[in-house]
Amino acid sequence: MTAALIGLPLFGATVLLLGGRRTNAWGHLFAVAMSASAFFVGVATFVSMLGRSSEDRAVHQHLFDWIAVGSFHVPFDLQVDQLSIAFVLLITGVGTLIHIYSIGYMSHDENRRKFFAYLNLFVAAMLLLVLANNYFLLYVGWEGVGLASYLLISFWQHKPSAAVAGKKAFVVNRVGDVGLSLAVMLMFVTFGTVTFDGVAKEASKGDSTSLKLIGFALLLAACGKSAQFPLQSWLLDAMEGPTPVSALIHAATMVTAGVYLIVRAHAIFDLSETARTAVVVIGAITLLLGAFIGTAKDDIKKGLAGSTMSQIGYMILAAGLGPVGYVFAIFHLLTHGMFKAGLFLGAGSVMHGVNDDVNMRHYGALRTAMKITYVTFGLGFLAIIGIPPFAGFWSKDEIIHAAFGQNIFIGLATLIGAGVTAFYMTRMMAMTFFGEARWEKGVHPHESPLVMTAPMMILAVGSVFGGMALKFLGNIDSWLEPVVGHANPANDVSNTILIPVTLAVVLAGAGYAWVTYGQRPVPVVAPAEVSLLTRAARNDAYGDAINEAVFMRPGLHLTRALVWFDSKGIDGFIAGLAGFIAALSARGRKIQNGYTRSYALTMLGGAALIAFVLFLVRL
Amino acid sequence: MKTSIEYAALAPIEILLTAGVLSILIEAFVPRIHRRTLQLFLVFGSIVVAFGYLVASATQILNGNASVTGGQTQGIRELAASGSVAIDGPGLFTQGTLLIVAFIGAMLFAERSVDPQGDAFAARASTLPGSEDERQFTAQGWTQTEVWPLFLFAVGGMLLFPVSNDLLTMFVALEVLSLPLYLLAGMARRRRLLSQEASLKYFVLGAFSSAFFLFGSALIYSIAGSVEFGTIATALTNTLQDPILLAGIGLIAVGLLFKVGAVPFHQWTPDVYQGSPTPLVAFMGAGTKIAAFGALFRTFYVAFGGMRWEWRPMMWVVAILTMLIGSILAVTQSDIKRMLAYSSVAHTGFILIALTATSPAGLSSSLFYLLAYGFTTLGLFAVVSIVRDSSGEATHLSQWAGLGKKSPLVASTFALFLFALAGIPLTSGFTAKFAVFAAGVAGGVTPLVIVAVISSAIAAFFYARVVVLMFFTPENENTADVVVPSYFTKVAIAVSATATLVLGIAPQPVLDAVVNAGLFVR
Amino acid sequence: MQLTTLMAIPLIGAVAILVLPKAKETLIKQVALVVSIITAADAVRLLVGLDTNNGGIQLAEKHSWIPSFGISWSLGMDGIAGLLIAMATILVPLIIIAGWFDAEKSERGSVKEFFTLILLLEVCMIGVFAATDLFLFYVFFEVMLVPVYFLIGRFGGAQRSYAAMKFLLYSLVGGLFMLASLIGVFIASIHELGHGTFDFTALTGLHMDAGTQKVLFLGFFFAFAVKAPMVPFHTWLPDAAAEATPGTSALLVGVLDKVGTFGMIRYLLPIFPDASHYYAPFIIVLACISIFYGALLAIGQTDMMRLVAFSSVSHFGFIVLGIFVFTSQGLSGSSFYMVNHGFSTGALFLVVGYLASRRGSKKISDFGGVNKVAPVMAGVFLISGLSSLALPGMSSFVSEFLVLIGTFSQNRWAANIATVGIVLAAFYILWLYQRTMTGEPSEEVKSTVTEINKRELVAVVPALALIVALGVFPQAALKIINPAVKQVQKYVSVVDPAPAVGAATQGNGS
Amino acid sequence: MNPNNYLILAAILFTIGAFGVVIRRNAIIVFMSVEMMLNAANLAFASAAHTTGSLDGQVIAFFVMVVAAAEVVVGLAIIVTIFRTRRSASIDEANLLKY
Repeated sequence: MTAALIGLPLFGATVLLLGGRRTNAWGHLFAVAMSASAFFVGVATFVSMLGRSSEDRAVHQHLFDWIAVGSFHVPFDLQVDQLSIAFVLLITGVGTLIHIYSIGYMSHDENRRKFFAYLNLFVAAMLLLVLANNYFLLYVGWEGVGLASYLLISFWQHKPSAAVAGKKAFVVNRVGDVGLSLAVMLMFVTFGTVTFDGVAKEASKGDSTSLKLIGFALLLAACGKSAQFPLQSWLLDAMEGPTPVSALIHAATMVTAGVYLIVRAHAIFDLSETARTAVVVIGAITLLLGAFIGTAKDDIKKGLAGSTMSQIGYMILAAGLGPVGYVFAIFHLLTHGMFKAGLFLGAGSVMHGVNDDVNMRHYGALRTAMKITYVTFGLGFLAIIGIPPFAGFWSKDEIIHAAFGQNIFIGLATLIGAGVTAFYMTRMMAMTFFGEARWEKGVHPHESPLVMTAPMMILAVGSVFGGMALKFLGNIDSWLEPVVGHANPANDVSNTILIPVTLAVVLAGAGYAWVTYGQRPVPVVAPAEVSLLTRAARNDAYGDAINEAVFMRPGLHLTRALVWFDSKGIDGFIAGLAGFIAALSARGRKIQNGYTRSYALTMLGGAALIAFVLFLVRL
Repeated sequence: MKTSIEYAALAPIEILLTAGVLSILIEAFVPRIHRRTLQLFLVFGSIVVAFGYLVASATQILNGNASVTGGQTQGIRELAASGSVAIDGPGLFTQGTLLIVAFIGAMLFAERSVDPQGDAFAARASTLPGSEDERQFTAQGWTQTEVWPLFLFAVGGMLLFPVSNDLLTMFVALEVLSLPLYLLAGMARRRRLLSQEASLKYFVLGAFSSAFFLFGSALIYSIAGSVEFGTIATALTNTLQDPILLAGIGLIAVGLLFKVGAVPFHQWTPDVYQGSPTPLVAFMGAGTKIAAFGALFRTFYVAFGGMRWEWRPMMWVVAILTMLIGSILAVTQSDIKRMLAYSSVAHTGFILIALTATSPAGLSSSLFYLLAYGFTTLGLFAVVSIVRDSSGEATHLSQWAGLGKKSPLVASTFALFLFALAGIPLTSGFTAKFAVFAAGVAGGVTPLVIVAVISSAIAAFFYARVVVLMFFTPENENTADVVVPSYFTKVAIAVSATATLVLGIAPQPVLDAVVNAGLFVR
Repeated sequence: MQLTTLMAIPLIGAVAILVLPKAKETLIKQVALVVSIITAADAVRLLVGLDTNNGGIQLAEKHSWIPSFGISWSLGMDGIAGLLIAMATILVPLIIIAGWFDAEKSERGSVKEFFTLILLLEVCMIGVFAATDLFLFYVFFEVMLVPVYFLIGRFGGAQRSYAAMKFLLYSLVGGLFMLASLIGVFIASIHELGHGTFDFTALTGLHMDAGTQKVLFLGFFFAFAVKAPMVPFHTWLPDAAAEATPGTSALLVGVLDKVGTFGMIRYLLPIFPDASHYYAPFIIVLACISIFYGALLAIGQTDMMRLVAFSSVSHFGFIVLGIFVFTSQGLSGSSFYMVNHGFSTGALFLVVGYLASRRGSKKISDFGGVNKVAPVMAGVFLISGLSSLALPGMSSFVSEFLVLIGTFSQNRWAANIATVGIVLAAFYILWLYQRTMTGEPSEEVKSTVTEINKRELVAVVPALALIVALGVFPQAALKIINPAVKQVQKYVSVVDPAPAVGAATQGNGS
Repeated sequence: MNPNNYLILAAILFTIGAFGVVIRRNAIIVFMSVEMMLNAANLAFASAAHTTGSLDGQVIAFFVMVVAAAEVVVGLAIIVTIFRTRRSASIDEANLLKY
């Protein structure tokens, strides 16, 4: 059952990749079928879980012993518990929708089959990530999604920018993976096991240092995968990939893996105050940074990417709040999965309509041209900025609330974040759908085909009702309780005050954006003379510049130096040695000067030498 | 002591020397046309008979009075000719090796189809190089059969050298083996100026060194009152500290080290190897070294064995110098014969390790080494003698470029011999090296072994370089040709190659033999 | 006699080819291929037959060879040797298929010669891993050089003589110092047992004093470090690998270099336990340096072959690291690593070779956009690359992580440093891919680089398939390795450190 | 008188001979110097025979003379050939073989 979840999409990927051109004709449909059937399996599992009492809802499946060396035992075991199933549904559900969407979006690409193979591969890897029952197996899914993301970002390999972006994503993720490896090693040497349950059971016995270190290592891993500060730079470049990819991987699912990891490892974080604080700080920084970047982007996808960063910042922050936050982190993760995917698909649909132009300054007044897109995007917009009763409101508000409960500054950070989010989303909305048309000539915006709009509509529904559904029908906090422990919101700031305040901030941000971009005409070319802040925001807050200056350039210099050293230093030394002997030889030959008498003299000298040594010994 | 001459025990030597006398008579009385055939019969016959006699007596005496002491068969112990000749295991083994070398050497001497003008020796040594009558003699296809008596006497001397048990006999043997070689060195058919120069240098320096040897013997005699090794050994034990004695040892060492070509008494080697006729170099390079080392070991183990602590340091110095200088100077050589000469110096150094170890293992390992080295040397120079261009042997390395393409078989055989010299496993050279090094470490001269390792590393370079030339470098216009020799050379090469491989792959029987050969008789 | 038979098969094949007429090239190739396949099959049969509860030497056979030096023709294998032999023998047919036309290209060597040398090399490869007599090991260790020397020098590229010479001299020098130590061991055995011996089991029983061990250890280690190759004794490898034919490079790096690391596990640790412990810290440092140095130089290369070679330097750093932390994870990881690295680097060399032979250049800058003209080629290249950067799901990941975790439990700092190496690995591989495969293809690339053909595919796919299979079911290999590793741990008398808290109960710690 | 003086004299002669070989260019004289060294040895033998009271030394002297004679034959043969070829008895002119 559980294995089938992973097996189906994996099978799909294998068939499409090995099948080659033969599968071109039906490949995409096959992939959709695989993903969809995975979704249905997920649903079935979910239903069967509902049928059981909350204690024994979790299902474990032992496949085989993966690695067993000395005391290092890693079973190839899967586990479906309340947390995993949430992800399973999100991944397969949104995943399937995006598969369908891609049929339309990629219809003209000659490599469409490959694209769907990669999508399936991604779904499989992501499912393995959330279904593994130990950290080491999780690692496999963890890098698996990294690979899929690499392949999909650089899907249009003929574009150098895409190729570079893919590589960058993988390498930066590898930096995060270092964290995960270290975490696994630390767990092994501290607890002697790397299974979730095992670690959770032993955690209490662990000394604070190890716990702290494990926490930090996990956080590093999360930063890499979830594009958190300081490893955020890759996400914006990742937008080079086809838009469905951005929607699925870089908005809905993969980038949230970091949140999953931290929640999964709650046993560690529960016990380490320091680690939690670190998580909160990182989350806070990123949510502001991302939002900040979002404000100045003219590239619609990059704008959304910035927003993704900041939204995940919220989740991370929530996860850092400890037991009170875990639930809300996941809650926001799920809602965000829906509306952000919707927004990205909308953006994709827009680009589809304007010949893949991503510059919002060339948009405007599209609401007439593409109504469905406008509506669905708009609903997503309302959801993300957190207007009640849309999805975002429920989850984000909870986080802000919990944040205030933790610490006033964190609370303020989340609050400001909400405001900025409202600002840049409104800006995006305004620049894209309102104002006068600023279309390039030869561009005739048109609505996308149904195969693309249908998923958008479904996701729009999600962005409207998702929040309420999860909160009231699914009553998510009690659902997750067996996994993440009980949340007891001991809170001095009551929601009754907080909600209005938040709303006010949000509206203020939105209003300001509307005034600036909705009312006044938007220049077609981005104004050059802008405030330092705007410039910083446009340059992703100089994240790349810093990487460039701190890692790349010194690294390349070091490399060059070493290459020189290798040939001149090491090899040179050896060559020098050989040369020295050759020189000795060349000199020594001269002693052999051909004169018999000098040979005789040498012999005399030799005799003297011998005599000398003999007498020397005697003394 | 009763004066007696055990003719039986001395038979091999006697056979060879008698053969030498006979072959002079042949030169004197047999018409030219028949000489060669007769000489060849005489030479090969005498060698074979001598060898058979040697083997027979060796086994017979072994079975007879092989006294087992200390788990090791002491081998044969007999003093012949009133104690001036020692017939013992090592001696017999050396003689056997020498006879094999002589046999193969003789085959190379007899080769006359590689050089269109005849064999490797001048039609008339007495004629002036480039003179009219030289041209005539050559044109008439005359060849010198005088080489055979000289050859036989040289062999006789070699046989006597390692078994001579007193300094006088040793001196005489030394001269008997050297004088013919001095002459033969000057008899090359081509490049006669070089040949004569080689002969002159070899002679002058040889005589010089033997004078050292003789004066050394005189000094020893003045102390010990006898030149007989046994007596010397006993006499010396009470007069260890006498300076005259040390001087004597030193001078004798000079004489013998010259013959084995140890630094700093090696300088004749490159010139003589390069100038002399190649068959002679093959025979002399192998034979002299074997005989001289036999003598060297006997002198220093038997006569001066009691004072090893006096002379070992001296040998340390010589060994180190020999190994390093030999291999270093070889690196930049451009003439193949000269390069091999330097490498022979380096190998002398390796065997000196065994000498310095002064142990039974040292002795036996050196015996094995000499046998292996003998075969390899013969093979190497046999191949050199068939790689020729219009002007004779092509000894310049550049002419060996691309030889592997022209004649894969010959080139690979040569490569095999080179690998043996370099000490690649599964060749005789490696087994020999291993035996000697092991003896060295066991004998407490590990530093020497380290030096040996380093110099082998250096040596590997110039052996490999020849392989590179032959196999990896494309052939050019002045690449030499490989002439097809008669069966003499073919068999010689084949035998040497086989021996090189067998001694590398299945050396056990020979190793047993050298161990069973036991120690020197005192 | 089973192992002797195994060695006899390729030997007979070589002789058969020798007697075949030079002109019958196809026949020669077919013979070589068939023989190598039979060998591989037999090797796998033996491997499967191994008793996985027994960590000692199995299939042992012993025939006296040179009694005076206590040398015997004794063969046998434990799990590690068995896997390596299987790996080597499986690689050979792939090499033969891949290099089907390499011999014709050389104006010097003939097809006949090429395949004879390959088969002779295979004999030596089996022998060097199967030998249980130190001297026999040394013999194969040295004799191996000769065929490789000719393979590089006769069939290599422009700089072949230089590369061949460099390779030979480096290895010979290493071997000579090993010879010195070898003799030392021999003498030591004489002193202790009264009679000299080279028998592995007997030697492990010696009680050499620490001083002697330390000295003798160095000779062996030097030889192995040159072979392995560890910084700073590595400079011969890039040249050799770059000049040799792809097949030769694959064998050279994939199998021959393993002799060094195999020697460390099989001989250094068991025979010189004290010295191993004494030198371990230095060697660990050296290994970490190798990891970084190799990776950084790989990044700096402009020639694909050299890049792969330097990546191997980095990989060997990991292997050595795992060996000298003495933990079961480290040792098993390293042993497993040797096998995986053989396949992955082998595949990588072959694919790079395909590209180079098409484009007529190994320069990275001469490529680009290959993915567009030859997608399958690019795909195979990527998979090989991913296996080289130890992507989870590939066997190389398992081994690399085992090495890391084994190191971590013994020496945290080394592990931390080494872990960073995996980032660099990702960088140099993906950067190589980016520069060669992505972008718009240049005219030259369009005209020269054709899609990978069936034969070439057949040559690499099995290796990659094995990598994936072993990545999912590593236990298949590990359960063969583990007992052997336990044995090694016994020799160095090391027990895995227990976890800080609880859970030590599960699993069999030491 | 002290028999050691003979030894000393012999040593002196030997040294003169040795240096003769090194210093003189003319092959004949070089050769005579060698003979001188041999005779120095003979003197040593003879005197030693006297001191040790065994006749061996004197017998040896005779042996040495014979050997020396043989050496003369060979030596002169070689030197004469060289002389005829090069029209000079200078030993230094024969240095084609070197390095």
